[in-house]
Amino acid sequence: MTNLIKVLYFARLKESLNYSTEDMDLPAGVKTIAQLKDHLAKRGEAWATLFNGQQSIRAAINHALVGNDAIIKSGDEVAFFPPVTGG
Amino acid sequence: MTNLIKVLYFARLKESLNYSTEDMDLPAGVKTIAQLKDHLAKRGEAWATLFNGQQSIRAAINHALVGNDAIIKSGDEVAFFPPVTGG
Amino acid sequence: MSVKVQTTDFDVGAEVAVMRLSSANIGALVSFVGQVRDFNDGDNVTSMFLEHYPGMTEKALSEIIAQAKAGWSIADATIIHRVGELKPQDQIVLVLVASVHRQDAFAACEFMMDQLKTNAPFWKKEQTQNGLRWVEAKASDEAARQRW
Amino acid sequence: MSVKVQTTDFDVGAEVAVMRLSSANIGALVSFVGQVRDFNDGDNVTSMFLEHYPGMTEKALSEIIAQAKAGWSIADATIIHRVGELKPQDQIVLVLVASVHRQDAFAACEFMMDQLKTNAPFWKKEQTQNGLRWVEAKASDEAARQRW
Repeated sequence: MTNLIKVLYFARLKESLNYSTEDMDLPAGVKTIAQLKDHLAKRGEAWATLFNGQQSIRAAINHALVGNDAIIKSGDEVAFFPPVTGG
Repeated sequence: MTNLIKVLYFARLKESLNYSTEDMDLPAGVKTIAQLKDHLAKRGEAWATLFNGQQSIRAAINHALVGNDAIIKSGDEVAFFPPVTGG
Repeated sequence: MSVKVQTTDFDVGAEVAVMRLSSANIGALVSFVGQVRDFNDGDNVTSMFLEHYPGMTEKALSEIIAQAKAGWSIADATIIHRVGELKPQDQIVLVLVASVHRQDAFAACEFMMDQLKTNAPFWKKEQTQNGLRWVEAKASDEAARQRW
Repeated sequence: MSVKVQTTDFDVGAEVAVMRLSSANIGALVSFVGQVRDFNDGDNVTSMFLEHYPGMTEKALSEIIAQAKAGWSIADATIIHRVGELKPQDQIVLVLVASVHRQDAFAACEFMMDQLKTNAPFWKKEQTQNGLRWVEAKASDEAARQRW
């Protein structure tokens, strides 16, 4: 059984990772935003810098801001970005 | 010695009195706004209705809002009007 | 800083553009536009006449701007108030404030409107289906002025 | 109620006119216009790029309007936010609120700006004399949001 999700990166995350969007098969044991951050942090140094214990990285699921405990479901669009600066 | 002043009336005062402006030689004993109101109240019924103990009539001297105790000097422009309703 | 009392209409967009482009340090512009309503105190209003006290009006509006400058950090402010005959949905007043930061612009603009309601010599006479009547000053406007 | 995210400029006067003339019961319109400043955190800014999250942005702005409607008595509200490349003195955002009474219009407009600063997915990258840099979120904006 696959758990396909889409992951988006914005602003300085996108620049640091040189990555704006990817389709991902959610690994076994990754159920929450916190767990997905831990998973991404293992991809390499740039990823570790951004996702290791980085409380300041915000997350959204399906266009709604969520916290680290939010559950990711198959088909979700997950986004990571820095604190926003609109207006 | 004369004490010439100009007196202006606005809005419903102007309508009730059928009077918008007059030059007046300030009578002896009339030094303040309160005393001028008492003096005007003696001119007839329409005047008495407006100026007898009418706290709601506002006054200005030389374009500045003033209270009943304000002193009137020769050459002053005195104005009487209802509470304002701008904006 | 500018004060205008006029019978003619005004253009909010043009006023905002002039003030905005006067300085690259302005980050925030807050405007208030008042419109004549077709309904007041339970009656339909078909037209309104705005009387004022020429000379004192301009002085009172300038004083309101001076108070706003004393109370908040603002870069510029404009008041335009129309007088004479107005119809429902005519614009009646514009208060426009520019500042480096938005909080000052919002507070100063609202302060100026509250002052304008109670401290500037304007009087409104309405034509309603029940005839002509002078608009009475509102206690709520006096209360709004006193909170500053 | 309307939300627009666009690269093109907007016309405050036209937006005010459309909203104002939509109802004769509207007495008060409050607008906020944000302008790109030429100076930020001690550096000259020569241009700025505004990135956003298409789809989420529109949803977040609509949610801000819904919260304003729930909190105050407002007749209408519009948010226009520009994205892409902007220069100093370009208009960046318009928040426009119409209400029967002015207090609701002022409060709702300021509330919406505070929400917009902290709850909508925009990010700014500035070109300064010292190079490109991402603008950091401000603690003062978070504090402004939390007072409501």
